[in-house]
Amino acid sequence: MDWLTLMIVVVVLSSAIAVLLLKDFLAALAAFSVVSLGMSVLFVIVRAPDVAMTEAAIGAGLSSLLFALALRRLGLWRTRK
Amino acid sequence: MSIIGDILLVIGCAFIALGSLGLVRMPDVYNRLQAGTKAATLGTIAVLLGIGFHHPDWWAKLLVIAGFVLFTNPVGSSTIARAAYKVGIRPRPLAGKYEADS
Amino acid sequence: MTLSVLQMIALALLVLGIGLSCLRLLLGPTTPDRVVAADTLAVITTAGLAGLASVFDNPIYLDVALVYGTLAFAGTVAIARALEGDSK
Amino acid sequence: MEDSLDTPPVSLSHHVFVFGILLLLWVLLTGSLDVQELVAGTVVSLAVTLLFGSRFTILTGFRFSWLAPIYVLTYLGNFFIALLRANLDLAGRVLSPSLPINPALVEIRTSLKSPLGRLLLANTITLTPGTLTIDVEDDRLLVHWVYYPPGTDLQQATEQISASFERRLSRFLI
Repeated sequence: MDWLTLMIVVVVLSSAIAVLLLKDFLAALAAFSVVSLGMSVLFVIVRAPDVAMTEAAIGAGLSSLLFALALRRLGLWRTRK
Repeated sequence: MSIIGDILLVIGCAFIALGSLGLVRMPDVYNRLQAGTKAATLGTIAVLLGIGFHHPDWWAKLLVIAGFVLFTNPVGSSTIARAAYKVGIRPRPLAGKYEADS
Repeated sequence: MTLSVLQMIALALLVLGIGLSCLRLLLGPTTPDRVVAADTLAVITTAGLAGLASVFDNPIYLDVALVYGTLAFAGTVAIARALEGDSK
Repeated sequence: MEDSLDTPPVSLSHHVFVFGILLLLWVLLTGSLDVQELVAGTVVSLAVTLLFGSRFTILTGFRFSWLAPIYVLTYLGNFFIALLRANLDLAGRVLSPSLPINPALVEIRTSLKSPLGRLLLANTITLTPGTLTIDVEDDRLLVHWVYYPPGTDLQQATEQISASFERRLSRFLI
């Protein structure tokens, strides 16, 4: 099980760095949802289903939904070519 | 029973891996969506079916998850495809011509 | 919590799928490419969470998979609608 | 979403249908047929149906008949066979070194009227071999083909894709 944890940590770290480096807000938002996905799997691996469920609900669902609505309201959704 | 469940798990995960390979190899958004959506849907359903063979008393919740994935995954991919179409991305002309592209 | 050989193969294939999708998330030239990769990763993770529930032999983890599948769909649709912009 | 589609008026049988689906979902989620669970589920489903049933118009396209369950089951069987074929086809394309794709965008028309029918048709097209629904606008569907065979009549081939599933869907949907 150790290498599975290692793999998930690599996924989380690389997408977190991608969030920092991406110029486009919506692409960064997609990478951010992957970060919370990996965190949720990590919480399941350390046997904390309640925390994992909260992380899945808040991180993957609500925060990306709220960020997307806010970006759309602010007019920052335009993708750069 | 357990062996059948394991075989279904391997089949589902193989489809998922093939879909992700298609996600990397395909040249533009629409083809990537095709590879990702189809493979992930069937792979997830096969994995859930395999888990159902391992734990037969979980079938109700597994059925709910499978039905939900089957119903929402194509909707999500269609939404992304429509967004890509409206942003202005067109399929890369590899060969042939495009019709009804208005 | 010992896995049989077939289960180890399945887990390796699943991890390979996660790695390849994550590669597309990091490489993807345009924003829709990254959103596609995030969507595919969400579905793969739903399957993986159900598999972890089977490994841990506890049906409470299935609820995590259900909640995750539901809300990841909502997040994907929200991102795609925002990407579409207000071009009505 | 805009509700420009012409939805039929909401009737009593629609409410009963929504109630049945909610109760079925409750039973599947709790996973027990205990009397207390059933009573609680009935109360909650009844409350939700009375409060939101008239706004829950996505299910209004269903056509009730005694043969409808059989039609749904045959549709699902054919759908799973098509899904399996789609994945095998895709696996062949992905694994071959030359990546044989030839994408095209085509527009097809549907005769299904209800939102649920169009939604299910679009989902089916997305999951059947080589096609992906991009957009649904009234009765036209914009479809992306991963391999458009050169030299075939586009309209005829398109008809072949959607016609069989459309026929199966129109047996139990408007």
